[in-house]
Formats: sequence, structure tokens, C-alpha cells
Amino acid sequence: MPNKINIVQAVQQALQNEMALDPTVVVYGEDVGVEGGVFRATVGLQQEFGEDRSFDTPLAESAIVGSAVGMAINGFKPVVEMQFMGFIYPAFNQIISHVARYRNRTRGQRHLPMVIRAPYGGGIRALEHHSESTEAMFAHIPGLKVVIPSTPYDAKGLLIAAIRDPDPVLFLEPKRIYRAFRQEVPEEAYTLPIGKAKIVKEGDELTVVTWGAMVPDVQKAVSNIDDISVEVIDLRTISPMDRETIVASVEKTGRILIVHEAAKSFGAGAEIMAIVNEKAFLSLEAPPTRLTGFDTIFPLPRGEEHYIPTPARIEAKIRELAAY
Amino acid sequence: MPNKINIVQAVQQALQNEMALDPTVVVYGEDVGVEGGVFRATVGLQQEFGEDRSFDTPLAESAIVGSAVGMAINGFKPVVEMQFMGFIYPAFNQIISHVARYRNRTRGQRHLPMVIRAPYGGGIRALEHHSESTEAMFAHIPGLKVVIPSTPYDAKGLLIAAIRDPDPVLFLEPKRIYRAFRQEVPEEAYTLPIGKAKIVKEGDELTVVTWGAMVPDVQKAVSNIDDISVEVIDLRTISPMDRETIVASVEKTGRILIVHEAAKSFGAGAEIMAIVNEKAFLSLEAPPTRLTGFDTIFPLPRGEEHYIPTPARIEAKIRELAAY
Amino acid sequence: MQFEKFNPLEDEMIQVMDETGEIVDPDLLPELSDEELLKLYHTMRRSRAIDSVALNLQRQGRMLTYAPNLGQEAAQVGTGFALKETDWGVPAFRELGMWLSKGWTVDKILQYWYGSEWGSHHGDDIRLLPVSVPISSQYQHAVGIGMATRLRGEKDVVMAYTGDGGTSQGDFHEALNFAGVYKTPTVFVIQNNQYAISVPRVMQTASKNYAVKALAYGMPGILVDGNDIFAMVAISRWAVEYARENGPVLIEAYTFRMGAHTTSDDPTKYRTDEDVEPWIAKDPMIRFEKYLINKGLLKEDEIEPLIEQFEDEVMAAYRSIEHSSDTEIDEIFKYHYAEMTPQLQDQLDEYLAYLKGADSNAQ
Amino acid sequence: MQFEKFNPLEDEMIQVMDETGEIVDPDLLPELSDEELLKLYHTMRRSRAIDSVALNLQRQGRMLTYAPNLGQEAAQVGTGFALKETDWGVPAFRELGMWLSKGWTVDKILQYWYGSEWGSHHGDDIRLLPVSVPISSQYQHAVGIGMATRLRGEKDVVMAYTGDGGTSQGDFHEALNFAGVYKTPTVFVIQNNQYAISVPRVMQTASKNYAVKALAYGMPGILVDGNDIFAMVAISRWAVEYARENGPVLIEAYTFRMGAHTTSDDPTKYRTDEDVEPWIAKDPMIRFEKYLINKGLLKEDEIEPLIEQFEDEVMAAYRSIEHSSDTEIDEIFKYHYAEMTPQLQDQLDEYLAYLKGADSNAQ
Ligand SMILES: Cc1ncc(C[n+]2csc(CCOP(=O)(O)OP(=O)(O)O)c2C)c(N)n1
Ligand SMILES: Cc1ncc(C[n+]2csc(CCOP(=O)(O)OP(=O)(O)O)c2C)c(N)n1
Ligand SMILES: [Mg+2]
Ligand SMILES: [Mg+2]
Repeated sequence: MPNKINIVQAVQQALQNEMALDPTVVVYGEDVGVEGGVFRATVGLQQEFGEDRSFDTPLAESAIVGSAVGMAINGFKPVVEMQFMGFIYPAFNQIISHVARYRNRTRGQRHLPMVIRAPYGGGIRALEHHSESTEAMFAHIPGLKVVIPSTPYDAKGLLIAAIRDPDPVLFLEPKRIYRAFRQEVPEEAYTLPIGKAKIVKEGDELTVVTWGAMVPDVQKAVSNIDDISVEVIDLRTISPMDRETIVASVEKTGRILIVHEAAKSFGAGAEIMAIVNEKAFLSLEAPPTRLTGFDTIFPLPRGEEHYIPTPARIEAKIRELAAY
Repeated sequence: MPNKINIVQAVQQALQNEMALDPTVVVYGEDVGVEGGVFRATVGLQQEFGEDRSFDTPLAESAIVGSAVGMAINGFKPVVEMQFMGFIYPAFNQIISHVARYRNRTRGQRHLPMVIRAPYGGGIRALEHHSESTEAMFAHIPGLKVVIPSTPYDAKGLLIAAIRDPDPVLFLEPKRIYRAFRQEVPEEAYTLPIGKAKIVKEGDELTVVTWGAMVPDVQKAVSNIDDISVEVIDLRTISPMDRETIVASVEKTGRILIVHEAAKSFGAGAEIMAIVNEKAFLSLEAPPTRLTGFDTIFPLPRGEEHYIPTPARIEAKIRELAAY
Repeated sequence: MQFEKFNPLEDEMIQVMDETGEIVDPDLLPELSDEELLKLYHTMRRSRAIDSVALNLQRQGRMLTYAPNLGQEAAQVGTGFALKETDWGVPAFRELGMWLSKGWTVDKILQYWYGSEWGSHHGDDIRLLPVSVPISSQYQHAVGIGMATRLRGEKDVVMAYTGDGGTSQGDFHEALNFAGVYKTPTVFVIQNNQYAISVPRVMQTASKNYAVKALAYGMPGILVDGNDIFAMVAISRWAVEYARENGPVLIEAYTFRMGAHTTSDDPTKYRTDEDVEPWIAKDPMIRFEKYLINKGLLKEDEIEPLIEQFEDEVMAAYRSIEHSSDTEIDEIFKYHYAEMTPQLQDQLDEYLAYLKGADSNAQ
Repeated sequence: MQFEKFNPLEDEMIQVMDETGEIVDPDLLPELSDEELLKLYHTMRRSRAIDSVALNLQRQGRMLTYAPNLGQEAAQVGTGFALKETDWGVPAFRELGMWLSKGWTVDKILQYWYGSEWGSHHGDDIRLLPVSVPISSQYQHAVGIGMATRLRGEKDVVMAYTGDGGTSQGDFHEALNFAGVYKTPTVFVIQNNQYAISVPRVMQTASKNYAVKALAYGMPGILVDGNDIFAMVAISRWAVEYARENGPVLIEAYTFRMGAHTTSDDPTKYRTDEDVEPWIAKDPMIRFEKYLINKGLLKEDEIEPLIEQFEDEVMAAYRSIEHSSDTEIDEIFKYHYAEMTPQLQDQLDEYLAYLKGADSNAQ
């Protein structure tokens, strides 16, 4: 029986594999236990591993993350869920002031092997605060790692790597493509390296860097383009960023487009442009360019179609940049 | 009697002027009332305007900001203090989920004329969490403005503008230079435009963009440089950023160095580099460059001297970039 | 009525009318004219009509996520009814009955749930805040509104809502603590409907009930049968006047969420028919109808036509917004600041130019 | 000792020894050997010696900001004393007396206040968390440690501290609520020293006292004279065992901050001598010394030499770290992740290269 699963199932399977292998892994959050999560990412875990290993919490994100700090200090590897990225902010103080700082604060005496999972991104016709992508803010926090997978295979391998990582990882799951497609994935546990981007498609005339739910959109755009040789990079880890892969690609192509869903200004695209300036300036044949969400609040569903760059817009932008 | 005052006095005077002119301005926060603030930025206000207009609060940043949202909805212009920028994070949810969103959420029916003040930045030999500069995170939030003055004159004019602004402003005060120097400043109220950078020194060979407490450090560095014509821009508003001034300068000089105190990766420097790429790519004669704090937690005092770029390092970097 | 002496530690619940529609505590029965009784009833029925039409439309794909109120009408309408027009309503997201009392019009309510920001533009004279999705964050706005009222020497009251789950948030605590210190004119209402999505009361807090939480802030805390419209009106009227003159009050309205959390939720995943069963008999509507019929203010056979009439009104309201609710592109950019920033203007222009180009390419 | 039945709403405070050193409640007097009595006393005196040396050094510019504990020694030492070595201490930042009980060594404590991260590297066997500056955020870590303990079926207790100001933070509330739900083995200690920097109790909360806040979480809440070492030991011992077997407890230690908030603070800006005056007589040290002298365990003329001895020890500890506490450059980069990222390595290399260049330029 092949294990053909979608992203949310891959997340579930990663949790299940690691809980079976490592008794110190615990999974908790709002609606995570009995219900198995509002997106069903933790379904079956309480049944299989008991209420001690997978459980519900009171409605309080700060305490969910803050208690995970304590559990990590005291020998566990907590994997906690924020129900949506838009609801991570009550926990912001715990994340920036403690999660990211414990190792440095104690000069290595205490470290926090913990994962904060959150579905992120828009395009699911949801109410306010259910469409956020603020990965850039978290990537700016020293001591934190920020990972975003875009396929079932990567989701599983990266989540297991995040759980095994001795340091805290913010693991953002692109909920727009949670169930978009299935992929054959090993049934057993495996890891993929955090901090490594993936070249999704090789090319030598123009580089597109993207991540999360934008990856299939970029692929779609590129599949319409025969006349330009586009290299597509799935960043996979926002911080620490795989500069080598990006720089090597731009040295080859001379042109780079960054596509992300988050607001443009002060987004992760800016950092990538900065890196390219610092490391590949002389290779540039056109200005590094970004195609992103607007600097606006994510519109409510009657307007959301305008916000996320569509494959058609991506294609147009690629053509524009190639023609520069 | 000339009104020669330092930055913290300028802040106090701005508050005093506006409270006298506008009875809807109220000033509150932890230790803000009776004591007049731990940095004495609100000293005398309670005596002059009474306990209704300037008062102390319980120790709860989220409620300080959240209640200000309510006050602003109900006819007041609250100016609230976060004791240090490192303690703004408990209020992060209120800021990103409400402060920045009310106008858009209600399609303009309700807007929030409020100011959040916070001393920011390091270099004062303080304990942990007292040295933060995370302006880039806040600048990434649509609906918020982020202002950072670097002189008494600007501090007063910009704070008054912030108070009068119909929209919420995060006003970050460079505490390292709170008392560094005095400047003659009009006694009465005046405003300076939010969103406009200031050319501190004209030049035509290299542009330095900086803000806050780094401005005098850059000036010092530049004062040692006779052989390169450096233009120094004090950004003053981080968001919305004055792209025109930056771009015009780079079109002239072809070279840009951004100097900030915050961590490098995903900092405001990256956004400026992105803007230059987008708007002045063909003028560039060297890669846009940044000299910033490290991607580390701000070191405790026994190590803090290494963190903030010194005038000597700035000078060296300017020379390096000019020689590119 | 010395409710400020009510001791929530004794865990007794205030009830005026029992499940059969009998008045069990006549002393507490609020004075209500026939007209007022019918107004209460009609608002409850209207609320239920909106719920059922919205759920239907949602199933047909003509609405987005929707959070039903079924079973909580007395708690919402009873509290909202006690407010003057100059008083403020500060909702979470499941306060339909109160919204109607405060004048949020049905078309706009539906427009909100249909996914348009214009739904939250209530109109200038309405003292009601928009839905607040981040749980309990709105409690602090309520306190701030009250601080402002107090500073101006005015006497408006602010009624603020959250759920049982909402009591676990830090913002809940900070808001009540501020209210205690500044003696703000706030009535904090906890709609304890026994669940926060799937999480039951026992996983939410170990306190005896939710009303006792008031003791931590030096304010009265009152536990009341949230399915009893008379108890809700009585306590709310008292609480509003107490808040107006003295300071904050906390009310726990003990009720039950009969439906799903939202249309995205499947409650069979976490609760059984047996969990729901006992509450069917407690339905606040049935109880009230029994009373009204006994009193001769309502006839059994008037109910169905009334429901139909209200549902028709709701459908009409829906039709008025269904085809006009698409967001204009420039509206996405226009309302972030009083003046659009150059960045936003650029982005809007670039997008419009793209659309124009794509359009002419397509031709 | 049925402290779980203690009713904080009655606002009575547990006291064992009054201000004159008389035992006023012999039933509650904890069993303590002479050795234990002297250990308590010496720890309190050591704490005060560290305080006074640190303040002196700070005035000489040889220390950075420092937060004095003067007057709060009984609250800190009494609670810390009740912990086993396997129990955890989770401090805010003003818990010197507890730190000593938990084994944070004087040199490292001074190194912390001197501005070196190495001060917070306590050593592997010490179950004490580092100072937590963001107020009350540490309460949640305490709860998490307890959740872990409980999951492993172990019996360790976690003693967590905050101040009166700290009770206003959302994190305080969320932590106690979690503790109640999961029945974690946590003793929450509020050192109510009457001020949060300049903000007095009356501006902090309207609750009767801080102990009543426990009622909101279904846990016992006890108000105790924080300047009475015997009351502190008695309640702490009980609380620790109660927490070990049953679940969380809240203790309000009623005390007073005799000194400034920190060395950056000037209390004359917000309080008068009259505010401080009454508390001088309540000094926990004087009270305890009277008792020990009465009991023949201490002689009046032993006190000064003891103070001198302790202060000399502190100065010796300080000298051992004064010149060795500068941060090595690579340490700034090394401890952010188990493995340094390429970004950090680049930044370190670039900085070192700069220093080398600057150095050779200077030659
Ligand atoms: C800060 C935050 N976290 C999580 C959510 C997701 N969420 C929406 S409603 C809800 C449960 C609310 O429960 P309760 O307060 O009891 O209100 P009810 O839904 O029962 O009316 C949750 C967890 C949210 N909206 N905000
Ligand atoms: C979140 C946060 N806000 C503000 C501060 C600044 N601050 C440090 S100590 C303090 C007062 C603390 O009062 P309390 O909890 O009573 O403890 P005490 O200082 O009296 O021991 C404040 C406001 C902080 N450290 N953290
Ligand atoms: Mg509920
Ligand atoms: Mg205190």
C-alpha cells in the first residue's frame, strides 16, 4: 500500500511517527486532543498515545507557548499548535522574550527543543485574522528558526527534523494547500535538513524564489513559459536562510524574482534582495524584483482574490523581468 | 530665555504643549503619572493637568494599549508609554490585531488617533530586554506608522504630529541619546511631517541612511572623512518610508550604506536595499550595503560594546564602499 | 435587589422562570409592558430566523463561515435589551441578539458574514463595536471606552461580551483588573455556552464557576440562568445601573451552544447526543413562548407564520446585498490611513495596470 | 493545618511571630532544629550582605543596575527553605534569598548583576531558572515544568515568584488557570512589597488582597505576613507538600520594599518617609534576631562580626569575577543555536576581520 498523503496528513504522520519513537514528544493546544485539531492535523494522536501525550488546553496562546518552555526545560519536546497564525500574537512575548533566548541567556545551560506549529496564509475565504503570513517578523528574531514546507514529503521530513532539533522551530503550514494534492511519502520517520532550500526546477535565465502555498502557483506560472529558462527555488526555511542556493542560482541566471504572499514592505523578499545585493551584485543583469501581497490587511473573502499573486500575474512578472 | 532642551525634554514638552492645546489628549502608562516616567518623559504632566489626564496604570501592557483603542474610539487621543521597547510584546496582539486595523475593518467608520511611545535601542548598559530595536517588525504591519526621531527638534515636532495624526503611530525614542545633547527648540507647539526623511548632510559620492541613536554616530564617522563626499539621511519615519529622498540621493551618489542598530537579517536595512533595487538599480555603482547589529540577542553590558556599530566601524565601511 | 452581595462561591444560579415557563422567583420578575415582552420575543425570534437562513445559505454556498447562536438568544437579547441607545455594545463574535438590540441592521450583519468589510461599517450613530475575532481582546476596548466616558463625566455604560473559553485569555484578566482599578462603567458578560469549540468547561478552568472570577478584581460576579429571558433582563438591568453609578460587574450567563461552533465545525467529533439532550428542554425560546401563551400575548398558531415572516425578511435583506458585496479594488487600499501612502498608491496603480494589460491581452 | 480552607476574602493575615519577636500563634510555629534556625538566619543575613555590598559597588561604578531585597528576606528565604533540592525555583528578579537556598552561588549572582550572561549559567544540578525580566512571563514556565513533572509521574514541586505588580499581567492569569486545570505541583508566591516601581497597591488592583485571586482558579490562596520568617516557613512547608500531592497553591507574602526599586530608581519621587516609617519596626531580620537572642541561639554582639564576615565573603566573590567577566566576542554568537548558522559565522568573521584591520591600522 503506497502512502499517498496530502500536507495535513503528512503533518499528522510526522507527529505520529515521532510520538511513537520518542516518549518525550507531547502535542498540545486548543482543540488538539479530543477533536484532533480544527484542521485535523493531530487526529488520532490522543487515541493512540493517551491524554498525557496529546491534549487540549484552555484558550490561551501565551500559556500554551510559555508552558512549552517549561516542559522543554524539564525534559520534554513539546509540539504546540497555534490554531491559526493570526492567533500567535498573544504568545509573541513568550516567543521573542523566552523561546528564542533561553540558550543564549544561560550560555548553553538550558535549551528548548520545542516546535510551534501554525497554519498560515490566506486564500481560504476565511474571516478576519485567519489569513496571516508574517513569517518575516519571526525570521527577524535571533535564536528562532522558521520553516515553511510546500509538499507532503517536505512537510513530514521537515517537521520531524524540527522536533528533533535541539532548538526552537516555528513551523508554518500553508493551509491553502493542506489538501491540494497528494504525494507518495515514506511511511516511516525521516528528516530533511532545516536551512536548505530546494531547487524545484532548474533553469538558467531567471531565478524565482518562493515558499509555502506560492510554490505550486509559481510552478503553474512557469509551466506556461517555454521561452524562458526559469529556475524555481522553494526556500523551505525562512531563517536561517539558505543563501548559498539563492546566490548560486542568481550567479547563473542574473535575474531574480521573489514571490511571496505576505505584505511587500519589510517582508522576507526584501531580505532576499539584500542577500543578492551583498553576494551576487556583479552577476545581476536586472534589478532583483518582488511580487507579493499588498501592504494591506488581508481582504475579507469578497476581495481576497486580488491579494495573493495569481499564476497569471507571476507569469507576467517573469516575462517583464526577463525582458528587462 | 532660549529653550535649549534634550530629546527626553522635547518629548515631555511636546506632550505638555498638546495636552494644553487639546483636552482630549491623555497620557498614561506604568509609572507615568506620579513619578513622571522612569526616564522622566512625562514629568510634571500630572501636576499640571490632573490625574484624569496623566495617570499610572496597573502593570499590563496589553491593557494599556487595548484600553487606548477604546479611548480613541470614544473621543480621546491617548498617548501611552511602553516603559521599554522590550516590554511592548505583551501588547503585540492588540497592536497588530486592533490598533493597526480598526480603520480598515470598519471601512473608515472608526479610526484610532493614538500614539504608543517607547524608548528603544541599546548601549545604556542595561539588563536583558532593555536594549531592543525591532522597528522592522512593526514597520511590516499595514495600518501602523513607525516614527523615530534623532534630535530634540525632530522629537518634539514629530511627536506633536503623531498625536495630531488621525491614525495610530508607534513613536520610538532613542534612549541612548535621550540626554546626549541639547538643541534650541521652539517653546510652542509645531509639527514636522511624518513620512519625510531629512538630509542631515549633503554629498554626492555616497549615501548613508540611518536613524535614531545611530545618526550622531554616523555624523561622527563622516566628520572624519574629508576625501569622500557623503550624503547622510536621517530616515525619521520607518513606515511609511520616504522612498523619494533615498532614491534621489542614490541616483546622485550611486552608492548606499544603511546603518542601523537592529539585527541585520530581515531588518529595515533590507527594505531600503529592496527599494533602491526597485527604483534606482541603474544608478548603482556598488552593491547597496548595510552595517547593522548582529543577528544576535543584544549582549549584556559586559559585551555590549561589540554590538552597536561604532563611528570607527562606520567610517571603515564607508571607505570600503567608496573604494568598491 | 442587592445583587452586589451575591456570593458566586455558593455556586447558586439566579433563575426567574423555569423550563416550563413558570415564574419561580416572582420578586425578581422584571417589570415589562406587553409591548416590551413582545419586543423581547420578536428580537429572539428574529435572531433565530437569521441563524437559520444564514445556515441554509451557507449550505448552498451563498454564505461563508457562520457562527450560529441557537440556544443563546435569551442571554444575548436579555443583555442587549438593558442598554440605552447611548450605551455601548462590545461583542466577541456570537452576539447576534445583542447586535439587533444595538441596531446593526440585518443586511449589514449578513454582509459581514458574507465576507465584506462594509458589513462592519455600522453607521455613525450606532454605539456598537465590530466583531472581534481574537478572543477576549475586545474586553480591553470596552474598558477604554468606559475610561473615556468616565473622564468626560458622562454616564454611558459599556456591555462587553466573551465566551467561557475567552475567560482563559490574559486580556480577559487585564481588562477586568483595569476596570476594577478605574471603576469603569462596564458590564462584562460571559456567555458560558459550555464549550470553546471542542473544549469543554472542565478543561477551561478549575474555578467553581465563571462568576467567581469577579472576586479577583473586587467587583460583583453573578451567575445567572442564561436561558431564562427574565433572569437575564433582571440581572442586566440591575448590572447596567450598578455599572453606571458604581463600577464594573461580571455576569456569567449559563447557557448552551445548541449548534456547531461555526459552519466549519462538526460537533459530533467531541460531543454526543446525550450531552445535548438535556438542553433541548431548556431552550430559552420554548420557555418564553409558554409564558407568553399562558399570558395570552401569543397564540400557538401565530408562531409558525411569525417565523416565516422573519425568515422572509432575512432573505430579502440577503438578496439586497448578495450581488453588491464584492470588494472594489481600491477599497482594499483606501482605508489603512486617512491618506493613502505612496507605497499603497503604487501598489494599487501597478495592480490596476496589470489588470488592464491582462484584459487587453485576453481580448 | 487545614490551610486549604483558609478564606482570603476575610482578609486576615497569618502571623506566627509578631514584630517584637513574640510567638503569637504557637500552633503554627514550624518545627525547626537549632541548626535549621541558624541556617535560616544566616541565609537572611547573607542575602542582606550581598545587597549592601552590591549597592556599594554600584555606587562606586563597579556594578550595574541592581535590585535590592532589603526587607523581603523572610519572604524569600522562608519560601526557598521549604524546597527540596529536587524541587524547582522559578524567580522573577528580586528573589535573592531564594536563589541562595537553591544554590545559585554568590559569585555568579554578582556576575549576573554585573552584566554577564555567564551569571545565569547556574551549573547543571541546580533546579533554578534564570532571572526573568518580562514581568510574570516566568509563571508559565513554572507551570510547564510542573506539567512535565506530572507527566513523568514524579513529585517535584515548582515554586514560582512574582510581585504585586506582576499579578496584573495576562501571563499571571493564564499560568494560574493552566495550573488549576492540570493540577500542576506549583506554589505561586506573590511578594507583595506594596509597590511596582512607583505604583502603589491601590493602583494595581481593586481586589481585597492578592490572595483572593486564587479563587478564580479553584486553588487555595493564603495571605501571610511576609516579614515573619516562621509564618513564611510554616505556610511554605505546607504549600509545598500540598502542591506535591494535590495541585497548585497561591501565597501572598505581605511585605515591603524598604529600598529603591533598583539603583536607577529614586523612591522619594513617589513615597515619603511616613510611608516607609511603619515598616522599619516590621523588619523581618530584627524580629528574628530578637527571637534568636531570647532563645539563646544568638548574642547581640555576634551580629556585627557576622555581618562583616558575610560582607567580606561577598567582596571576595566579587573580586573573583570583577576582572574576568568581559564577554568574549565569539560568545555573543555561539549560544543562539546548537550549531552556529552561516549568517552568524559570517558576521563574527567580518567583525573579527574588522578588529584585526583596525588594530593593524592603529599600529
Ligand atoms: C486568540 C484566539 N485564539 C484562538 C481563536 C480561534 N477560536 C475562535 S472561537 C474559539 C472558541 C471560543 O470559545 P468561547 O470563548 O467559549 O466562545 P464560543 O465560541 O463558545 O461562543 C477559538 C479557539 C481565536 N479566535 N482567537
Ligand atoms: C512586561 C514588563 N513590563 C514592564 C517592566 C518594567 N518593570 C520592571 S520591574 C517593574 C515593577 C515590578 O513590580 P512588582 O511585580 O511589584 O515587583 P517588585 O519590583 O516590587 O519586586 C516594572 C514595571 C518589565 N520588566 N516587564
Ligand atoms: Mg463557549
Ligand atoms: Mg512590588
